[in-house]
Amino acid sequence: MAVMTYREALNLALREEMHRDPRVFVIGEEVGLYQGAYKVTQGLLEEFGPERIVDTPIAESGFTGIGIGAAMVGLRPVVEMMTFNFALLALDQIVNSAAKMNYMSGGQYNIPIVIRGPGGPAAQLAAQHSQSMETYFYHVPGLKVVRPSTPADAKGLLKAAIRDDNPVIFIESETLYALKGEVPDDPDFVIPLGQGIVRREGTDVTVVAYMGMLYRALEAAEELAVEGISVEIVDPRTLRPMDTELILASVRKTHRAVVVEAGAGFAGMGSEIAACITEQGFDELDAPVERVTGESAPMPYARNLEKAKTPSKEKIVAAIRRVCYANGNGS
Amino acid sequence: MAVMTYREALNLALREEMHRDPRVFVIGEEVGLYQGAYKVTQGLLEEFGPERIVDTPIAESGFTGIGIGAAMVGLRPVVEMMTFNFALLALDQIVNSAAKMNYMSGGQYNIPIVIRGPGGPAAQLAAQHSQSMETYFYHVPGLKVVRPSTPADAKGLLKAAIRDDNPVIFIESETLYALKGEVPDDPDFVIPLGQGIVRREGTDVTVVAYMGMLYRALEAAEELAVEGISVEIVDPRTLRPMDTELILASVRKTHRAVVVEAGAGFAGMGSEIAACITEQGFDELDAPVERVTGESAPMPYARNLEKAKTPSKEKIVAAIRRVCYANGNGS
Amino acid sequence: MARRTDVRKPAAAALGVDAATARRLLADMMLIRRFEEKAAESYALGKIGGFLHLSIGEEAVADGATSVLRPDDYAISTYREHGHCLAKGSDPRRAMAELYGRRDGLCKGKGGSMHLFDRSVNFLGGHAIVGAHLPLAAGVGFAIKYQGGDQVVVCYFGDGAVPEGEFHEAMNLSALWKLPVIWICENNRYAMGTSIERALAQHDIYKFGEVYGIPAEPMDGMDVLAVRTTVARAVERARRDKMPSLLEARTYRFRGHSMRDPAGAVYRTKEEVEREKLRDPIVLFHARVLETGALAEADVRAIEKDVNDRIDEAVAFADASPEPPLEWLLTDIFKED
Amino acid sequence: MARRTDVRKPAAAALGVDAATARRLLADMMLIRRFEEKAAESYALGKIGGFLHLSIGEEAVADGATSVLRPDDYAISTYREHGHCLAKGSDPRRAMAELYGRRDGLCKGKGGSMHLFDRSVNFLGGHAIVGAHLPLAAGVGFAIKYQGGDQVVVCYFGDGAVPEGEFHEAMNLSALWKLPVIWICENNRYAMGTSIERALAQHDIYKFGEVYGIPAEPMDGMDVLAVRTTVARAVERARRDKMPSLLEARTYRFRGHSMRDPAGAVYRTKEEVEREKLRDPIVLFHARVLETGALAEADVRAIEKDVNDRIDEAVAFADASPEPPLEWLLTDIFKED
Ligand SMILES: Cc1ncc(C[n+]2csc(CCOP(=O)(O)OP(=O)(O)O)c2C)c(N)n1
Ligand SMILES: Cc1ncc(C[n+]2csc(CCOP(=O)(O)OP(=O)(O)O)c2C)c(N)n1
Ligand SMILES: [Mg+2]
Ligand SMILES: [Mg+2]
Repeated sequence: MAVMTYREALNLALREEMHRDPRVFVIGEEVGLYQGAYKVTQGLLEEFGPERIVDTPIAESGFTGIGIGAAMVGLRPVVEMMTFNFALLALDQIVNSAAKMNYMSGGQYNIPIVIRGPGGPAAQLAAQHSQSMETYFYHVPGLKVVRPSTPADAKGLLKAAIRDDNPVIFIESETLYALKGEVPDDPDFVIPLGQGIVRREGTDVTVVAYMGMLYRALEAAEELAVEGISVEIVDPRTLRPMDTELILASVRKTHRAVVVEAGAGFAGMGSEIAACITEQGFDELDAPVERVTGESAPMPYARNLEKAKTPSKEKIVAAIRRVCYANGNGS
Repeated sequence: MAVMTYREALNLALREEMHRDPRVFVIGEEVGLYQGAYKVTQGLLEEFGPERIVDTPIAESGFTGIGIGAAMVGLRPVVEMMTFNFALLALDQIVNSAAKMNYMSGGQYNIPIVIRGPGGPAAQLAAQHSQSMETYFYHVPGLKVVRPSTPADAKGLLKAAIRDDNPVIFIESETLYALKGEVPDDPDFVIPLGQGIVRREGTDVTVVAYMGMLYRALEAAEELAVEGISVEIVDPRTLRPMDTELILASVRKTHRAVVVEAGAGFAGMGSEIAACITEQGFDELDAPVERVTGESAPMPYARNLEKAKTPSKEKIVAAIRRVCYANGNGS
Repeated sequence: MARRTDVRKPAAAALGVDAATARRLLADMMLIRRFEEKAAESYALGKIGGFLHLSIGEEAVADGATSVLRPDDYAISTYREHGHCLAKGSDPRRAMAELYGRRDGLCKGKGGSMHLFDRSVNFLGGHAIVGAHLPLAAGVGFAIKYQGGDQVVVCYFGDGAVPEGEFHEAMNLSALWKLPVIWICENNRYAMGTSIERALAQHDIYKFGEVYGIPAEPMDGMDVLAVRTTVARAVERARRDKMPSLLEARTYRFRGHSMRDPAGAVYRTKEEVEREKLRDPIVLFHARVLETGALAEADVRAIEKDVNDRIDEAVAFADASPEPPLEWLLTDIFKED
Repeated sequence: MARRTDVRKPAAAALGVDAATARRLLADMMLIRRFEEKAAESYALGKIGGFLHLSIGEEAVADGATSVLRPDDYAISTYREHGHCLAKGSDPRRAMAELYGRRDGLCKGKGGSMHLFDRSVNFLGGHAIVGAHLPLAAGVGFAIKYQGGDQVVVCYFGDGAVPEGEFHEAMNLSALWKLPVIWICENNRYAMGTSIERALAQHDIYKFGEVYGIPAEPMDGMDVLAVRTTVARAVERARRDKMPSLLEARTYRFRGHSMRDPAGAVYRTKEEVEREKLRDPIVLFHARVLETGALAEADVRAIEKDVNDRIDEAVAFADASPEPPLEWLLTDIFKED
């Protein structure tokens, strides 16, 4: 175990996988000479050279397509989106080429590609640069979607994503890059895609949260512990495939659930998880599942408005209290 | 009232609105000389000339951006996507320009634009041409999303969309274009965006469905009527804003609900509606809300696989039976 | 036919290719033509569904280009790809079975006419989003270079793809990074009902290549030998120097855009179509091989018979192949390890 | 300074513009410069957040171009748009308040530095997705023509937008439909850390215009008068003939890409930056107006003082403006009728 930042953990994962497999390369804007817009690829150009750390012009559809084409004939590209906001420009390639190629070709051309970069709310970057982007991907059959919340997960999940034979959307967070944590040294430490984790054990209510919202939920749980409410927190880690089993197991124990999501709520991840818990765990529920989500507005620039856009600890606390004090018709 | 096809109703709506407001124009691939890939714009070039019926090269991002730019300075474009599958190429423009402009500019530049065309499953068009596309839009703050199921709705909602001062995503269906129905003649017949409608009254279970799935749900309801199960069917018509009130009112009466959706289910429209019913109507529910959705696969070409991809009447019937015979913990 | 009796040069010299090559070129064009004629019949019978885009009239491009490729070279194309796929060497039986949506199809019936893929001959698919496969082709070129190979990739696309942004991105990246891609624009002058004059400010498509500094030239897409020699030069440049080329094949589709636009008559005149049909690449090449004495009429008849037999067999094979099992709906979404 | 004493022509003739124009050109460049210097200070103080991109060194482009526009002409730009917005006539107080995220900002504090919009002066915004505002500009040109107007729209974009597909789509559509758009590429030779040589196969950006058949030329982006005359010609063509132009302004950003890349030193040498600073457009024009006698040193000092006062006032205004009320989070999502 070593203590390192989330950023360093990603860097290490890339480094290790590039050493392990010569077919792995990194391509994207500013990944080389500039050392990465967010320094995730720091030092890689020096270590692996410009053939494997490929700086591109601004042409998201073009270089994502290049990644997919290269994957068709045997390479394993890691495409960096400088931020996931720009992935909309490459969405057709991701959805119509990467996600469908194996299927359309009857299993002849699988696409082992990772598309990674930061996404989600970022400090005062406003409407076009501060969006929760996972919603454009997790609905799509043929894609896997990862959102790692800790340095260890960042490493273990990125390595799993690179070793996966299919397209993986791997969305990091600008606000977590400097976060420190213990990270296993084992170069074969991988976290299988599709396995969630219980971040905090509790008995009264299950909270599902990831990325920045996970940390807010943990704070909320601390606050509520004082009042005697015992909160269990589940971090799905992979949004697709979703570890439904883990979430349901927790709900079977607590009988109450709150889902927290940074992005706007309408038809978001929280809707899916809430619907799924209710469908498969209806008889276990003592209260309706509550969703705590970002307000349904573009991201404003002004600091105070920005703060109000994303769920606060207070809102999470309030929702937990509501489901705990509420009695559904089941009890 | 006149009887006409869904296609003719759309054509009439365009024609009437273009006569009513000289700022309205139509732009897209093959809308003019070719009379529309699906003939929705038939005759319009002749009637309004090439200044107002604008054929474009294949450049979705370009001509959608042109629509948005024109809307910034006073025009009211109707952009045709030949099919909505191609809208992914314009998604950045739709999400980052159209949906956010009014907000980013602090209310200075609203974007009165309609982006319309067919979407959803179509006969043997396979993975890239037969997708339920609404999922990419209804999550986005700043967009309205319409899916009209009948000729009358096609007309009334398209007219409302064109008169709306904001971006409206209007997704038709290749499989409904030839459908006939009564359509009001009144040139001011508009159906306000955000109003759903009860398509069939019933007392035992609420089914929410739209477009092709509405008709399958109606068949399912007929079949179940014989067994004495009385099905109420709600067509939301506008997915965003969603007429939550209407759905909840129905559920308060029936205490059971099934949501049907042609697209893949994970984090789809059905998830939102199910989560919303459960959240706001938990104490009314006698069974968990069931989702009947398309299988989570790209659309296959082979006829038999294609048929199995989209919810069948049988699956809808089975789901209704399940929620009707099920007893949740509420009763 | 005055010209045929007039000209009496030694065959090989006049034609520029030997008899075996001439035979193969003619046979391959005929095979594509026959395949598509039969596909049109099957479509009318309801055996094939969805969209069906025929390349009838454009066979010389696929045939001429592929004739100078190695088996380990790659090709990638649009939804109008039957010809490119067959020319690359795919089994017509499995291609037809794919159009029929059957389990023995190239893609197990999941792809259909617009999405033929054949790994065994390095055919990287039919792609149906206009312009989207151009970046993919650049990626294949990138991979060839990365892997230290000397293959090339041929990318076919229509004039309709040129106004799309991805055309520009792919040209720039392939030129900037010197990728061994041979861009072949099949300029049939229409994208559905939109003529090139209504789509592009520059009608000489090859000129778009010049601005990126890559070799660019037009070629007569109705002359299989002209295509062959032009593409051969480009292949040489790509193989040796990793230099991409933009070639503009001037061609014409005799049929409508798809079977749903059967006449293709709203946006072009009958006269134009008839005039273009005089340039039928098969008729022209047929005349040339006889004219030059490279092949005799009996040779051609033998080829024709063989082609007809193979396609009849392909149709019979497709018809006999069962539907894919229902479980296949949910396989191949991911490659499982 | 040898040159200054050597040259003794009558002022107007030598400069090509009258004293009032010279004064305005100089004042506007100084205003932009001062505004951004102050913004940088405020950023360091934490008064401004997010990304802040300065155009210091590039003022001559915004200033020279806008100086030949009418108030009813439009301008649209990127995230590096302070200069374009101020040149178009926005109130520096409200622009600064926007950077501060305050309620009196141009966009009520919702847009920020990257999204300045000002309807009152027909400034159509700061857009932060590289390349995305080019189609918007074409749309504005389309609307002008549709409405029968004779305005023009100036669209500023960086060299970094040229490899994006939307550049090509916008060029083609504007050329094909003859839209009154003046495309001004601010070629400062870097997109973040990527030099133009590493981004484009063609380094003379104006040449991309030629292939679409539109007037295209490079201009010295550090010379406000060169920009002015070149843009004036393009405006004339656009106003009269609806003919678009692609102008390549050769310029340089003296600072880093944004405040988060303060030195901008990883990807370019100190020497290069120092050399480029010798071309400072304000210093050069300042020298020219004195040299030609168009203005006296006292005039310049007066301008400078006025500019400093206005910007101090802008900062004070911004600082005094309250935060937007929380309810505004949910207003302006839609325009309600
Ligand atoms: C991005 C996109 N937009 C529109 C379409 C619909 N469409 C299919 S083929 C076609 C015309 C393409 O013409 P061209 O590239 O010249 O090829 P051709 O059909 O002539 O072989 C169009 C508009 C599509 N498939 N993809
Ligand atoms: C589509 C997209 N990709 C990437 C970015 C990140 N980004 C912001 S500015 C920039 C560089 C743009 O350079 P250029 O166009 O030359 O303008 P300059 O900054 O030099 O004024 C990049 C890569 C973005 N905003 N949008
Ligand atoms: Mg064509
Ligand atoms: Mg630049």
